[in-house]
Amino acid sequence: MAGSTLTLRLQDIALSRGGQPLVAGLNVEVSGGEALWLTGANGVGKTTLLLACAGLIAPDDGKIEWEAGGSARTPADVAAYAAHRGPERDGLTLGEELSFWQRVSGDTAALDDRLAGVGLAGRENTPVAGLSAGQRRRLGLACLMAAAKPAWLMDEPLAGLDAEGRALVERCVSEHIRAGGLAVIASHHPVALPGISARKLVLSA
Amino acid sequence: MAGSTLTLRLQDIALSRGGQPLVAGLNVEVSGGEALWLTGANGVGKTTLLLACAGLIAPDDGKIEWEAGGSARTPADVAAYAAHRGPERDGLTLGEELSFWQRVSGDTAALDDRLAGVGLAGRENTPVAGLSAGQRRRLGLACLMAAAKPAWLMDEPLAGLDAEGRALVERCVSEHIRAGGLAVIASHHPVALPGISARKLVLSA
Amino acid sequence: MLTRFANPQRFIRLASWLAPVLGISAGVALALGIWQSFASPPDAEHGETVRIMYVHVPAAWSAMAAYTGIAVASLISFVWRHPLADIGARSLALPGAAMTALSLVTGSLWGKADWGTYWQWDGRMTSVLILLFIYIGYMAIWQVVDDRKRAARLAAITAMIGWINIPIIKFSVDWWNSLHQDATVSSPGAPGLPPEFLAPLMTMALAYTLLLAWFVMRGMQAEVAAMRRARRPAPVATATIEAI
Amino acid sequence: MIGALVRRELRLSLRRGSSIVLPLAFMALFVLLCGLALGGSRPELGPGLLWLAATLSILLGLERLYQPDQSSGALAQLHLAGVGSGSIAAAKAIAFALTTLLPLLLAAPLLALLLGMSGTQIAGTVLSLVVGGPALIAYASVSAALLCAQRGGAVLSVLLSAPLLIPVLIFGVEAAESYPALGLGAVQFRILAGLSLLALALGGPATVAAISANRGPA
Amino acid sequence: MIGALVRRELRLSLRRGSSIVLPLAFMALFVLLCGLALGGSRPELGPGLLWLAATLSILLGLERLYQPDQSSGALAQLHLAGVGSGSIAAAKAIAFALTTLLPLLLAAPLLALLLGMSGTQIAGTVLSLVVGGPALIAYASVSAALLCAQRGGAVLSVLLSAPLLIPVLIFGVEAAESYPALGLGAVQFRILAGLSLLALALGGPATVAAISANRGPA
Ligand code: HEM
Ligand SMILES: Nc1ncnc2c1ncn2[C@@H]1O[C@H](COP(=O)(O)OP(=O)(O)OP(=O)(O)O)[C@@H](O)[C@H]1O
Ligand SMILES: Nc1ncnc2c1ncn2[C@@H]1O[C@H](COP(=O)(O)OP(=O)(O)OP(=O)(O)O)[C@@H](O)[C@H]1O
Ligand SMILES: [Mg+2]
Ligand SMILES: [Mg+2]
Repeated sequence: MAGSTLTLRLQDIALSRGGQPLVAGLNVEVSGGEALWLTGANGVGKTTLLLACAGLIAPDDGKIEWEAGGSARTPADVAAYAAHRGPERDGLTLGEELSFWQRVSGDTAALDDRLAGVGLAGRENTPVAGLSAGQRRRLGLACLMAAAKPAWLMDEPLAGLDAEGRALVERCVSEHIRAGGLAVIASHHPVALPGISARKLVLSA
Repeated sequence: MAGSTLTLRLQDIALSRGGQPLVAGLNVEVSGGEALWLTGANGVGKTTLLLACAGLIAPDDGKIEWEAGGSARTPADVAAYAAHRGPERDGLTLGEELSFWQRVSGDTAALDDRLAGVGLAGRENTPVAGLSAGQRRRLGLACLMAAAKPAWLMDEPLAGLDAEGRALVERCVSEHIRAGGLAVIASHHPVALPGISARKLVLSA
Repeated sequence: MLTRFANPQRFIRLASWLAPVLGISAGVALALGIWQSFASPPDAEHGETVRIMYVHVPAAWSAMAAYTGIAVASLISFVWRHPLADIGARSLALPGAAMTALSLVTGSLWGKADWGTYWQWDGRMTSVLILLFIYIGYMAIWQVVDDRKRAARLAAITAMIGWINIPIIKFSVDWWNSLHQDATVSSPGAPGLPPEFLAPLMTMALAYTLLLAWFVMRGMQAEVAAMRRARRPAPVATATIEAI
Repeated sequence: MIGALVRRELRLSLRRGSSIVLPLAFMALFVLLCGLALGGSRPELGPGLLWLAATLSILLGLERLYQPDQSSGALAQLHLAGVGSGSIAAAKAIAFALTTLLPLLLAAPLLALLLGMSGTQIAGTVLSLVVGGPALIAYASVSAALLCAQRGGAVLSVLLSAPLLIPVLIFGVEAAESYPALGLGAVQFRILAGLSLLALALGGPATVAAISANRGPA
Repeated sequence: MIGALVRRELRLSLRRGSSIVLPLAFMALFVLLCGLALGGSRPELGPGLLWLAATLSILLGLERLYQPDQSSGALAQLHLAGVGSGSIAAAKAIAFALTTLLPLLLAAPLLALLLGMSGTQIAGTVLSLVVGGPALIAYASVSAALLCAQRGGAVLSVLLSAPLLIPVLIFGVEAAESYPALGLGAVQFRILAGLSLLALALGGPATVAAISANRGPA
């Protein structure tokens, strides 16, 4: 985890999707050790904003800058993105899928530990297609942690999880932020992060 | 909506999925005018139970009976199922998709009314693939209402919806039940149904 | 925003007088060329059907030239992301494809007259047919990809790799022993044509070139106008930040 | 009801190919590739190539016939909405025929041009495809429906349908080849028609049963 | 890194076909169908048929090459994980070659049997496929990558790749046919090798650029 100098700066951002403008003139700055809770009505553009922060879609206008250790970075350097639905492919087993993403991110933790960390211990031979909705979200969380990036972009991390799973997410995010990371979390439900400095960004139509 | 004699009776149900046993010896009865809130840890078998009630998977053991107007019915006669993810196909537009399901269920309401009823007014030309997560759930709700069945089987109806959307779901379910329907709702969050008689079924491993 | 549109603004001023000039001179050259083609004598080998040449050969040339233009504009658009370059490339596509089709049709008519068959699996004919497919594919990408920026990049990549077909067309007559006429006009060491055939050919070639340029000007004008007309509707959402 | 289902199927397959032109272009391309790979004018290969194209485009479509509706849950929802498996099977078969065999028949003149086939040869091939088409579609439907709930089912359903399709292919080509000399009355045509009837009689109920067995989640 | 990517691709495509046997069986089936549709011993059609099979199986695989990873978001995640588009392109191309061309080469002896081809004819065809294969794969990669983010992109990418593949097909068949008389030194083989090098030089960077343009959501 990089030092506390990590910063995400959105300057005068205008976003659109499918030719339809969503947000304009958005300014916000988030630094390491902080969380930004993104909320707003369905279809207002939360997911789109996360995608823009991850560098996966280009804003129509304005600049999105990542900075770490005093120098500019690309999103791929610092950010990991946990999408609403993960990148898993149905043909693989849970173990194959997760260890592939571990391998790709250079994660050295043992597969079993990663699985146990999200409450999926002993399931490495379950095909991904046979995971319940909440189990899939847990796999997504495991991939996010395996990526070992200082910035977490999370889309609806609590959806579909049981109470224990929600507590798990909140604990992981808190730890991550306490270790100097930052998190931008799009969620319709508040993510309880006791003792963490957090702000709420409301997009409203 | 059929009369108040609608009943769903689960007798000594045993369920398994992918060869793995999940629930056994489950007995419960739900009648028209009542809601059953199904909850439990991720992967415990809530979705599986809903599928069994809809007649889409067979229980290993026990009987699932639907009864309406004093005679036995098949699930297809009385039940509509709103899955975690709807049956929509990405190539179609929202209007094409919804009016197909209206046509199939013999629903005579105007397409625009159905769309407006779930907060998607004016979006009939959006391709289904271009809906946000919450908008997809709203489409699912619209299909459920179009089916005009007395029993609603709902899988995580609140996930991904904004506050207004959750209120909408709760209002729709309340109205449905007040009109004599029944609902079985698998959800990690309580569904607030003021003035409705509801029970909670907790599955635990 | 302003700097991005400064250039198109200058272009619009240029186009407003250049387009009519090109259009009128294309018309004049075309009329002259057609008159010359009918005034020229029949050929010893091909007879009266030699007049097809005045349509066929310049059409083939300008089809290849238009594609090369697309490829160059695409390179500019790809490397410097210049918005005018991809508009230019895009507006060359339709006239280019039309020229390709024209050379295919006239060529196969000529083939029927001269060789007794409309179609032959000959290197040149096949490669020009392939060129037509490439044009269609290029236009289809613009049609299908909704996101404009992405469409520009994908179309540019397509145009650039498709360009390898141009030398194949050009040299196909040398590489394959085919029925098609070897280069007579268009290569330095070639025998050349007598002036009474060369004159109408060259006038027609000029006319086609002007015609292409006119089409491109008109196409670019229309595109730029459409882009300015499509004023962005006001964004729907505003953001507020609160502490929690 | 079947009308609405067919319309949906057609819409979906046109969207996949962006427009009605593209499936046609695809078929034309196949024919063009055959012409190129097998070299110039060979009218005698025409019937075989068209039947091959028909069989292949049917095999290739297998995966998309039932699997997407199975995995999205649409089959289950149709069942709950009271739409019978028979209607689904009929609608899918009609739409499948329209999107696989029809482009082929429309592209046939191009083949004629490329391979130098005569008018009667083309007519014979087209007629044999019309007579034998139902058999192809019926067998394809069964094997697609049987394995639609299986993740790796597509390849397997191809293998499953092959032994059923091969006799149709063989008699189809023979019928097409006999047409210029013997016309529609040829015994090959009668055999082909018999095969089609048999396939419908066997394949129809089997498809319906397979859909009913597979509508639940995997 | 490329190793891990290739392993994942191979796993996914084997799962689709349940085992390694099925792609092979599929190819054998194609060859068998060709043999049946075009009638008995015709050794002279062999090279054309095998090249046709190669081109077709590549065209059919186009849809599965990049589209699933694009739409599941795996391409985006690979980018964020720091995996370059070049590695992705290389890994996909290698796995694609192994799953499309290799089964074909293994099924070639069957063709020999069916069509009465001689040993040298088969050898020529196999060698020409080995020499020309990279060109097929390179062009297929570009066109698959170009339209992977488009919903109806598959059919269009087939049309896009066709003009690029056709010259390879033509020269491939010529090279295969010239082999029994002229061996590997034939000018056709040299042209084919040239086409392959050219295709790699053009197609590689173009694929990389297309992946980069398409990794975001549609
Ligand atoms: C569909 C069939 C045909 C196609 C696609 C076609 C295509 C072309 C192309 C692309 C060129 C320009 C070549 C260059 O500048 O290097 C050309 C030139 C020419 N074509 Fe055709 N052609 C076809 C049929 C014919 C036929 C049947 C004839 C006459 C018998 C013919 C006669 C010529 C002549 C005389 C030239 C000028 C050659 C030169 O000076 O370079 N073409 N054709
Ligand atoms: N792929 C797409 N193509 C076209 N439009 C899209 C696409 N994805 C989303 N949109 C549109 O963009 C808008 C914003 O979508 P986005 O997914 O960012 O919303 P969101 O705020 O995340 O909503 P939700 O709370 O439902 O997740 C929506 O109105 C949606 O219709
Ligand atoms: N298609 C399948 N094949 C095999 N096993 C499956 C399949 N779907 C689910 N399972 C397994 O069955 C169990 C129950 O799944 P189910 O979806 O019913 O859980 P759930 O209670 O709905 O969980 P969640 O709260 O995560 O939605 C899980 O352990 C899961 O791994
Ligand atoms: Mg969202
Ligand atoms: Mg569930």
